[in-house]
Amino acid sequence: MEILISIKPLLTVLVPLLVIPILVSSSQKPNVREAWIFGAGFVMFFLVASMVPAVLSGSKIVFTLFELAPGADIAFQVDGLGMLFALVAGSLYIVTSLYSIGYMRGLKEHGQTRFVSFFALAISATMGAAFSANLLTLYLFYEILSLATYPLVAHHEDAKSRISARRYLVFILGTSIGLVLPAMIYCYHVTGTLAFSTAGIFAGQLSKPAATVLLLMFVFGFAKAGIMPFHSWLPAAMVAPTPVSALLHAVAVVKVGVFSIVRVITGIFGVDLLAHFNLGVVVMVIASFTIIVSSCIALSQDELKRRLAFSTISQLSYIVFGVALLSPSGQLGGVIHILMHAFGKITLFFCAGAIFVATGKKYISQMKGLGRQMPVTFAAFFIGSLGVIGLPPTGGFYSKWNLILGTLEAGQTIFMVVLLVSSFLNAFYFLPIVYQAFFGKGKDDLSGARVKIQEANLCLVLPLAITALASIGLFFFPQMFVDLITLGLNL
Amino acid sequence: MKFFGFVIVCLTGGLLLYGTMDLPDWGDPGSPASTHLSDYYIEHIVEETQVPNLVTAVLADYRGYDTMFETAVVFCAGLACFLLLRDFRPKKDRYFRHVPTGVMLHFKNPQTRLIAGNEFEHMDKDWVPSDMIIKTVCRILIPFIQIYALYVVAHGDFSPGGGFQGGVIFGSSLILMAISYNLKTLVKRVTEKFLSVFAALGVLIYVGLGVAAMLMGGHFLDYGMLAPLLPSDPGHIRALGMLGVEIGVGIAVMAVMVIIYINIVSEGRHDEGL
Amino acid sequence: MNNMPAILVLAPLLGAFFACLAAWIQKQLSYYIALAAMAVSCFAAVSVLTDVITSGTMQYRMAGWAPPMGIELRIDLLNAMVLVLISAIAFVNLVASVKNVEQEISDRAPSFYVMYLLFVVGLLGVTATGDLFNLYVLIEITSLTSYTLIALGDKDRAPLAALNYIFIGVIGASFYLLGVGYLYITTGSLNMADVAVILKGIQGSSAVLTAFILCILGVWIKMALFPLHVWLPNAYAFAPVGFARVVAPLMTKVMVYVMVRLMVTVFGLEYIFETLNLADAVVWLAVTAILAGAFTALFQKDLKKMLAYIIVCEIGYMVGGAWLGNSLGMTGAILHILNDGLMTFALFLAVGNIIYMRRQTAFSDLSGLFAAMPWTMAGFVLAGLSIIGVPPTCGFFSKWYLVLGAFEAGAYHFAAALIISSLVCAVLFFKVFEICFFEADSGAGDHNPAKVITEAPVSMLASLGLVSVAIIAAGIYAGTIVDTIILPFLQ
Amino acid sequence: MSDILPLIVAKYNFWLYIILMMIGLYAMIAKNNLMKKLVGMNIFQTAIILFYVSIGYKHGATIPIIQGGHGGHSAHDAVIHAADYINPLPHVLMLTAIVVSVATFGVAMALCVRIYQRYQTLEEDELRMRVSERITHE
Repeated sequence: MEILISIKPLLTVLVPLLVIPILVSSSQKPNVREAWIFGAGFVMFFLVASMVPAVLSGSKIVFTLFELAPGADIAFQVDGLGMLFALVAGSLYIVTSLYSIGYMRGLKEHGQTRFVSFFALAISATMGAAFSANLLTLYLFYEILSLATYPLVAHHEDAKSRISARRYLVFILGTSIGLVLPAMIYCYHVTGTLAFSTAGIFAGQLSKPAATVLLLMFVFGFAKAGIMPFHSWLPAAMVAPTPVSALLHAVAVVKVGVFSIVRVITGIFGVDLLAHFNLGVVVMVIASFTIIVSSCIALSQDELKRRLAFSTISQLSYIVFGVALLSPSGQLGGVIHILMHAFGKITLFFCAGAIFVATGKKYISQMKGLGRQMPVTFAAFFIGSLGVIGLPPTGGFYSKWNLILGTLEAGQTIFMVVLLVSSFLNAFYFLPIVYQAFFGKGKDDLSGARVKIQEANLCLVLPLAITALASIGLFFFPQMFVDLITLGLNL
Repeated sequence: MKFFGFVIVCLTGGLLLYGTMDLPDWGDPGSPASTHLSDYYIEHIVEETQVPNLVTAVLADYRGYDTMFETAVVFCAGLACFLLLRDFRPKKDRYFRHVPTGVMLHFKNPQTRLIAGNEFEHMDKDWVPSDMIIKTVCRILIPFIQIYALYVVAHGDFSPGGGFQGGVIFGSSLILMAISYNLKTLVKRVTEKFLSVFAALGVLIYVGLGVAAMLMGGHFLDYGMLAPLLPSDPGHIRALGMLGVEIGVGIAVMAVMVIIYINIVSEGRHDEGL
Repeated sequence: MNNMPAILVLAPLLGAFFACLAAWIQKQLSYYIALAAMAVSCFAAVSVLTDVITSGTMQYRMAGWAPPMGIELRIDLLNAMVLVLISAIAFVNLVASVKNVEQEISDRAPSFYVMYLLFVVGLLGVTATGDLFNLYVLIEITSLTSYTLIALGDKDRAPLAALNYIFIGVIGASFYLLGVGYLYITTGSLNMADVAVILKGIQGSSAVLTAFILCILGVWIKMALFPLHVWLPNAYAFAPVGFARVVAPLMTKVMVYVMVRLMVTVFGLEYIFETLNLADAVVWLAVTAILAGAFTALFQKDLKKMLAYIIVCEIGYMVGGAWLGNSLGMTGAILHILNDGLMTFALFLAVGNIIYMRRQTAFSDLSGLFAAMPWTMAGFVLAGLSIIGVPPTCGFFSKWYLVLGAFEAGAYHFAAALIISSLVCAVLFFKVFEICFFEADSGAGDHNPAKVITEAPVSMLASLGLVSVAIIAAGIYAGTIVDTIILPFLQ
Repeated sequence: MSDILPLIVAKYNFWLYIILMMIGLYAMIAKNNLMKKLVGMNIFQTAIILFYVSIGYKHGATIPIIQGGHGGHSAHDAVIHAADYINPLPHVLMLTAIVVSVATFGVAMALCVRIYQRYQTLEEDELRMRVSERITHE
């Protein structure tokens, strides 16, 4: 494998960071401010994209920033896995920026400059996490991301957001300091390195009980992944403005949590070690539990964003589940679900936000018949649902397919049942919404009069249409991403 | 608290006594303390500095750096008393005595002024007429005390004495004046500005000598380097340097003693008090 | 001959007396003299540090006498670093505090500056000296000045707090003096290096043990290690803020330095960890200190008090780290001297700004601060995160070494205490952040919900900004600091 | 017992000073009146000073002022024996320590005056009461 030294990963992280002072100084001129955001978004995306060919050709791009101690430095590395994640986050950032303009202006939110600044900080941290070369760097960006999203969750500055923000912080910061930090330092103490390597870093220095404890500390410690019982921050964090929920709580933040777990399983422990101790099953049990229980909870939620949140929790566990299968197809299915779920879920959140801006409705029970008023939105919602459930013609099908294949490969037939059951549950909590929206009768249109089409403004509709179409596109062209994952995980 | 204190005292005392077990006997000429540095000082000081009083030599030369900070500590104490207690607000209740008649006047408003010139005297509330005998004796004594103080400073090199001792004696002569007459008499003669300038100046003489040595190319406080500046034979130069330093110390200590006294007895008002 | 080590101490000393004289001419002059003196000292400290890094330990013979006879300044990597820290903080604080001093003690500001300079002289002298008794004299200068300056604070309670501090401080200093007495009786010398050589031959002596215990106890009292900390919270909370800012970060840190110096240079680590069996007990004491400090801080209702207890907690970090008995722990402790100095300074700078604008620091007075003083709060948040130990702030990296050292020594209770205190600090700081963020400023009035920015003067903000940058820089370059300063020192 | 007695006799100076020190320390901790505490502090420090000074003593030696050392040339004439003079160093150190203790005492006195001005008492329990009264009043 060829190793290239390049400053590009650092630049990718720095671009959104450097644009923050400009955003702050142009707070009186919203248009200028928004232009800068797009500029930064595109520059960042092109930087990421420019590294794709190199990564696809099997090279690895590295850049070391600072050395703390041997084996533990602040360093970047771009491999297939990180590239996949960076592509997802980078492309969706641009779309979300467009969406948030429509949303924030549509609702005349306060503190928009603060909002976009911390948004940029959050995306910078996400990129950093994607390109981390070792656990220390990953932890660094993980923490920055936690703190950058705090003001976003607390955006409304009222009692409800105060409680939610507090819960968010207690779970995220508490677990990362209380579990990940000691586990990480212990790893360093044992091995003297924290750099990711597909063979794992332990090389037989770990007994089974120690490995189990460490693994559990990591899996629960990265609470952004929403593994139960550390999931309840996510529904609470839905008080944030919808763009935050969309990008951060469907894509960036939660996926960083899952991504960290994937990194730990594949890069720190290594597949062989876990297979040797048979620890994959432990993680799978935890993930399965989360999948089923949160799906059931999602069924009972009436607030759309909360239902989406619980759905997210269960979908995140798919990824963890897939990686913990330790079989090639399972890992492929799990990791590619990062991509597929991101596009599906962000579409759903965009729709929820668009509905709220256009009609002020938050609850599913109020949405009967709304599909005739907002056909584009609900069509997108339908596509997004299909993606999350895992039905063709959306990319979600591809990941679900591989996951099920993986369970068969690993010989874990019981867990296949889990996947199937949860898919049914997914269908149960999404499809009725769409059905009711198009064919149900709301209170207002008892008269049967023809409803006027009344979509939200273009800034809102365009992004959700784009992501919905992308979701379908991924069904037909997943090959590049499959290659990235295969390279990244050495499958 | 009493029991707690007792326990602490017992523990500390026990530790200290335990420590004495391995200490050399009292007055043992062979103990490390009496041989290692001590022998060097006793045998080499006169040769190196021409100062027969070893304590002065070690104090002002070998450990002159320590002594400089010691003087700074004294300065600190004076400044601390000033900072903590000095009160510039005039006192509300004031008493005046009409000197020819001995009548006392009590003013409750600080703004009130007396027009008559020298006939009135600002008084303490619990004023007692000063005793003739005490006044006279002190008046005679104070100059002698002060001369003695100067002698102690100047003779620190050869006999017991030095800047600290001399300074304290000088300061106490001034305090004696305040006690035998009253505080106002002292404050009138030795103003606050005078004292504070002298306190700083005294330490400054010390540090200045050291810096001068440094400017002449030596180490800080290396009096030997002052030879070109002082009219003396090179052998004596360290002794002269020490004398200069002792004078500085004396000035500072004298001023600070008086500052502390004045501030504490008058609660910072500099008008009434002992 | 390089006179820089002497100049470093003498510049503020001379400055103090000139400032005292100048005050009789023009009050303002004394401030500028103080500023100039500190600038010179700062410059000298930096030049000494670079010299020591390039050409090794510096010795400066006071009055030209060779070491055991005369007093020497002995500056190696450790104290060079601490000297830079002290002079830099003292200088920056002088810039930042001029307005606070005007506000709090306007009528005797010149005397304040004189005292302030003498305090700094004491700290610098303590750090630079190579003589045990000289150390005592200089400790007394710092103590005497700090008693006085603390008493200038809160009119009602500061004198009492200061008097308590005197009693305990005198006991501490006297213990140290007694310890030096025992050392002198057994070795006949006062020079640290000389004493260390002689001590190697008489390690079994009960007198040496007593001397060691007395010295260390004395230093512990002065640094306020739990349970000898009772004087600290009141003293620091009631002190005038211009002084609290410099005494809080520096006084305890310098005492930790003295402890490290006594352990490493005078008594020798071999003696402490191999001949004596105290290390375990001391680490447990440190654990208690950390937990007690952190949990007592939870119950405080005033920002200054809370910070004071956090200092108590941080002292536990350093003492525990130094007594772990391995070089990682010692590295962490030494690094934490630097880092904690910076963090505490930044926190108190922010507190000073708040006091300047609001006069009060009770939690109930902090509402709406994020809106009113965004820059001050940005610095405060950064310092708070550093105390919590979030990367890339410097607090994380010293914690890293401390936990690593704890693992290596098998002191898992110490590692646990560090993690728990981080969590408690997170609770503490986010409690404050919440109050400042969510609760609207009652003073601003309801009719004017638009946020009025009432920031502190530029000089104060610039200082805070500078220290914030230093916090990040110390974090990023933690590896460099360890490699160039701490590890060479320990070898 | 027979071992300890000669030990005490040989080092009785230390024992005396330690007892004195402990008296001072006890007063500092246990006394209620601030002035008494200050007096205890002084006793404590004075005991340390005595402790140090006693280190300097040597059997059969005199004060450390060299006989006939004045004048520069006479030093060469008479050979100086270290055993004839006591150790000057502890005296030097204690001169410093005395000054420090005086300075500390001065500052402490000034603080006492301040406290008395404010609270009209120097008894610790009463002070505590008045401070807490003041806080509850607010």
